[in-house]
Amino acid sequence: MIKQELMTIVSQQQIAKNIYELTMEGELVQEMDEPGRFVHLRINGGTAPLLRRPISVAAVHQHLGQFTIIYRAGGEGTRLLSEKKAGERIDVLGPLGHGFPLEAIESGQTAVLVGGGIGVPPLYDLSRRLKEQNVHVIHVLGFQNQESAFYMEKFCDLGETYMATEDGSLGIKGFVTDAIKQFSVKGDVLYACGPIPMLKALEKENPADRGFVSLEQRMGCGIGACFACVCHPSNDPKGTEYRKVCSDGPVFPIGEVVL
Amino acid sequence: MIKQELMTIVSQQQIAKNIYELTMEGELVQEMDEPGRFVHLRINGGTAPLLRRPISVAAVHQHLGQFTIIYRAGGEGTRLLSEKKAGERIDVLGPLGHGFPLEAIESGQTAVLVGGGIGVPPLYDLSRRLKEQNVHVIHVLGFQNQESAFYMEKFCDLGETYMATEDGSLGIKGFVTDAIKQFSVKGDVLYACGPIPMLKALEKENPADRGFVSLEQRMGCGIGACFACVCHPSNDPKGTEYRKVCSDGPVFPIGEVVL
Amino acid sequence: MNPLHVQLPGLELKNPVMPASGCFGFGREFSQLYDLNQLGAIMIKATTPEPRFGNPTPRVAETPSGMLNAIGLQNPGLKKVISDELPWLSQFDVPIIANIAGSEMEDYVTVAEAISQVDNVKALELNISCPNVKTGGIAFGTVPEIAKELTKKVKEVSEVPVYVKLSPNVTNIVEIAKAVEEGGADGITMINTLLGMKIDIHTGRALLANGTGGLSGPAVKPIAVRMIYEVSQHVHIPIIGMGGISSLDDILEFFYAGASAVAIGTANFVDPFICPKLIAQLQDYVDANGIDHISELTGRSWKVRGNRTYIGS
Amino acid sequence: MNPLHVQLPGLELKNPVMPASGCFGFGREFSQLYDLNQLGAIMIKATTPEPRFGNPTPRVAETPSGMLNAIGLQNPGLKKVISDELPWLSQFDVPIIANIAGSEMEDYVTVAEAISQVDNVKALELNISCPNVKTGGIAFGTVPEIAKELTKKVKEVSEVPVYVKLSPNVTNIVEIAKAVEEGGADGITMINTLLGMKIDIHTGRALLANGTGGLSGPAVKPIAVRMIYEVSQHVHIPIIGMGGISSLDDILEFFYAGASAVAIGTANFVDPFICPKLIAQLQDYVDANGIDHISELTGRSWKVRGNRTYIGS
Ligand SMILES: Cc1cc2nc3c(=O)[nH]c(=O)nc-3n(C[C@H](O)[C@H](O)[C@H](O)COP(=O)(O)OP(=O)(O)OC[C@H]3O[C@@H](n4cnc5c(N)ncnc54)[C@H](O)[C@@H]3O)c2cc1C
Ligand SMILES: Cc1cc2nc3c(=O)[nH]c(=O)nc-3n(C[C@H](O)[C@H](O)[C@H](O)COP(=O)(O)OP(=O)(O)OC[C@H]3O[C@@H](n4cnc5c(N)ncnc54)[C@H](O)[C@@H]3O)c2cc1C
Ligand SMILES: Cc1cc2nc3c(=O)[nH]c(=O)nc-3n(C[C@H](O)[C@H](O)[C@H](O)COP(=O)(O)O)c2cc1C
Ligand SMILES: Cc1cc2nc3c(=O)[nH]c(=O)nc-3n(C[C@H](O)[C@H](O)[C@H](O)COP(=O)(O)O)c2cc1C
Ligand code: FES
Ligand code: FES
Repeated sequence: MIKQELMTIVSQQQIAKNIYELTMEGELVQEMDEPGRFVHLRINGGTAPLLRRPISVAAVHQHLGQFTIIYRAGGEGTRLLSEKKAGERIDVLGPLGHGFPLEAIESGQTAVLVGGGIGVPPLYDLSRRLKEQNVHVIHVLGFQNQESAFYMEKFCDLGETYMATEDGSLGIKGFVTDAIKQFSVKGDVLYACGPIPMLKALEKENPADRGFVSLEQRMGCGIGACFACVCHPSNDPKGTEYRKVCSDGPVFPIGEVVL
Repeated sequence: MIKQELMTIVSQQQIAKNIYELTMEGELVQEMDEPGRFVHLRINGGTAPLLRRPISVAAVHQHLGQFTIIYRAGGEGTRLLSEKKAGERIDVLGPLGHGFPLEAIESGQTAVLVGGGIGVPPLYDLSRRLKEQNVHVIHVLGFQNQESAFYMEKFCDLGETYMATEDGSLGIKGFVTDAIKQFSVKGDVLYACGPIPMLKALEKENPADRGFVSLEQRMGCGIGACFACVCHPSNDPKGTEYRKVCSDGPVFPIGEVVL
Repeated sequence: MNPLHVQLPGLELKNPVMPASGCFGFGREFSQLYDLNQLGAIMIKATTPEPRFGNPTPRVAETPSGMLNAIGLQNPGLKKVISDELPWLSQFDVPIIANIAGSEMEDYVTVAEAISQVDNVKALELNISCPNVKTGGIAFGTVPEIAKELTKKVKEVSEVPVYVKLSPNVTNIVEIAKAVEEGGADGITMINTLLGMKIDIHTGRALLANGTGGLSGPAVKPIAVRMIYEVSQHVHIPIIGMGGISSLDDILEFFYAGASAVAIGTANFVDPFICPKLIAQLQDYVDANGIDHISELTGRSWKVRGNRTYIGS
Repeated sequence: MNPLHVQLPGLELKNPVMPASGCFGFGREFSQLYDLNQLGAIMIKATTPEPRFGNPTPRVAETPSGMLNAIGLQNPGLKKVISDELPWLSQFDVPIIANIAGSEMEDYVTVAEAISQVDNVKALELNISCPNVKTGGIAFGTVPEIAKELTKKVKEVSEVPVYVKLSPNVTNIVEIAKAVEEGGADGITMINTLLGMKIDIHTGRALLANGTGGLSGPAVKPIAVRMIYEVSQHVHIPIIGMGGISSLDDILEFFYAGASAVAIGTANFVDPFICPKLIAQLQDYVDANGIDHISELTGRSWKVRGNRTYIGS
């Protein structure tokens, strides 16, 4: 169920260039079932910044009643968020949307998790859950450069991990699709999150038979009421049918929506 | 000289109902000469609340490079201000305006300081400075009730202090003018700060030959450029002459401006 | 009678607070969060004769204390609204105000005629002011004669009272208000969004795919208050006020300006529980202050004190 | 040439950033804070033929990300501005743009004729849009024919180029802009404030003594950007843009929308050093990004990429 809660910050730290890891505590964590869902954060109580910010759940710690997000401090809202300290409270709405289906893969099979930049965080939660299900996980992660990369060790601990950076400062020089080709990455199910060009490239260069992609879109409500975040389904690319990224997504089976 | 500085909060504490005492540190303190001047505070760096808040200097601690303000947390800006903690920084513009003239009274003479509510704070600084000049000070302070009264001991330490509250919970029941009458308060110079009705009553019931009043007015710039805070001078009450509360005031000789 | 119970043409409102059109869909999503029976009414998303996808994305952008939207009247079309959405909403004991839109006058007439026959639709809200549709839309709300004519035509076919939603993007809103009153409008809702724009600093291009969009949220509140203040002194029909409301104080401000009820738009995105929260706060407020009826507050800013008769009553 | 050096009719600007009229008085107060020689120009407080006290106080109120003002054109009058203020300002090597206002067309003509003869006055800015004066003022800026006629009359007597300051409180700002262009305006400044209102919750009455006031500050920025975007595509004269600017990004946004220079109003109250700060940031920006000339940015949001000719050039 979707809940709204003033959650308490347990810790916040910078883990890469402009990248922050923030852990919060509260009852809302109990609702966090599927990896790949997101929370909608109200940064402060005033009128500016006005809108909530959608951020993926990066890790759930059910036994502690805590969860972690990883985000890039870029604009006004995330910059203010990065200044919050342990003990302060944040208005969290969530969990929202539909995540990565765990049941789409069976134990013993291989999942390929491909992430780019701030698309990487939800894959961490996903990878942990898949591991619990005895799924074999391969990670292919892309970043701008070494400075902006994060959670590399954590991913390595969970499974094979290939990296690509635009400047070659970490892993191979190039994009995640280059890494997939170069290391002949293959699996049963693809799970991907990252910028649209990356997802488009993956639609072509799909290292698995089936797959799921997580989309980003500017949002108003985050719950499906305002029609801000719609996209066209592939079977009606110019028509009046639609999917809402916030409530039908953010995760869609590859091929379901027009990227 | 007027300066703008990011000053560091040294301490903040609640000292009465909705009343806070905040001490800040920085170089700007060196400019704080005359009591009764004010600072213009930017509460946060965003766009809401947008305008600065004018607050009187309540005490200057030159040797420490610190100064203190006392304010009521009422609206959005002062409420946010009251949540700030030691170590945080505030954008201060000041000192602004013209304060209470110390040279208007001679050592050995008697000053009557009359304050109401949040008009009381600047009188504390004034009283200390007058004491230093060997002026005899009498305080007449009015509050709504005991809960909202503050700095009573500090004023008592400096000189005779009479109190009035609307409900009689502290001092006499009534207004400062009632206390002045009841205790036959008299002196050479009156210095007053408080709500307009109080100042008007004092114009009639002046316990001294001469006097000075500090006015409040909604402000834009605080430095004399926007014409938000004007008032009519008494010698041209309906004409085009004017005084600016922010830069000509906030302190005016009694009778100079129309209250 | 509960001091919050408000009667307006066609509408028996438990309380004068309702979600604004386009910010609440058809209620399904919010029904997962709280019981919609608490609401005074529901203004549903604009309905057009045909289904519409609306504008390309991005469709929203944030601005200082406000937001821009260019949804472009996306909706499932008249047929589906009547067959799916309104029946679903009939489970709630809440009057529905159907927001209707179109490109041509005929569109409005078509939708009005059909939708006003649905049981739980207690009033229509003519959206003659949406800045995000290229044809028709905008002009209807800016030319008094056209606004009047449209109101008349819709009134002819509607089974329920008709409220006209005014655009703030005009030189003289009183003129438009009077025109729709003359056209037979039973009430006015105001304001719709102000036409605005944001440019993406990184690309140098408009951030919204549509270029411009409608500005809403706290930023526009002073404009909404001013317009309601002006219009309420010049018409005899009630006003449902909106534009930036996000607190109890804001609701009071809109009543004082001249509104008889209020709608809440953008604030639903900031706090999805805002409507029931403010309804509870308003109830506490009237109880604590011994207010006999909320309508006492309407127009207080311009009513002569001690003289409660005024042109709008 | 320094990429920030901008030439506009009558104006040689060291840089395209200047304080907006009414937010800087006649410069005296700010001169205590920094060297005014840094400014691109100074738009002085509106001058009327006779001295004015303006409206009763309170004259300002805060709103979400904005403020309302109802100063009411307080100024010392034409004589004193010419005898005291302008000579004082002549110590700075900064062009003065004289904002002029009045109740009747004749007032504008009187002020224009006299003030345009003063040496350091390099341009006039016709304030046909102040919402805070009861007579004249508002209508001049909302009726194209009147705006055009006023422009013409002032042009006839002015010794320097004439910029007309547009009101955003209109249905169709392009129409007004074209009208003043036809009337001979050398440039446009926009936007003035939006008519707004705030009600004091404690009294139920307008917070400003004047009732309504002009809304400015970041809240109005999306409206200003939209209007400049529209107008700049339809006139051939340059625009000095304003309305909520408080950062370098804002300045870029206004250029992309179609401005050739910008003015800063309300932000001077929030940060009195904002003008020199933003000028320095803008210089760093053009230097760091190898921008040959700031004018390259003008209208980028609507210019066809790779095709730099556009109607406004
Ligand atoms: C489902 C979903 C999950 C996301 N998960 C993460 C995550 O785990 N980590 C992370 O760093 N980022 C994530 N993002 C992107 C994140 O929402 C934006 O970076 C953030 O909203 C930008 O806010 P700001 O204050 O920095 O920027 P501003 O420019 O101040 O934002 C202004 C407005 O634009 C919106 N906006 C700006 N950029 C984006 C964007 N890329 N996507 C959606 N809205 C945007 C903001 O939400 C806000 O409404 C996710 C986005 C979505 C839709
Ligand atoms: C010269 C001067 C000295 C002052 N000294 C003190 C002091 O020492 N202690 C203290 O508690 N208060 C003082 N005040 C009053 C103080 O400025 C206001 O209480 C404060 O600005 C209210 O801000 P807010 O955020 O609580 O209210 P909001 O309602 O959020 O304020 C909205 C706007 O109105 C203005 N405003 C509201 N009330 C007042 C007011 N009474 N006077 C002027 N502007 C107002 C605010 O500055 C702001 O611009 C002084 C005022 C002036 C003019
Ligand atoms: C995302 C969004 C969609 C909207 N859609 C509609 C609509 O379909 N019909 C309509 O009349 N108004 C629509 N509006 C305008 C609102 O109903 C309301 O008039 C306006 O937003 C001002 O109120 P607010 O500031 O509380 O949001 C929409 C507003 C937003 C923000
Ligand atoms: C206090 C105040 C006084 C103003 N006085 C004038 C004026 O005298 N003449 C004028 O043309 N505009 C006047 N304006 C409008 C500004 O010049 C500017 O157009 C408007 O405020 C929008 O810019 P901003 O958002 O940067 O303030 C005034 C604005 C403010 C806030
Ligand atoms: S963000 Fe409102 S429908 Fe998706
Ligand atoms: S506040 Fe601007 S002149 Fe006084």
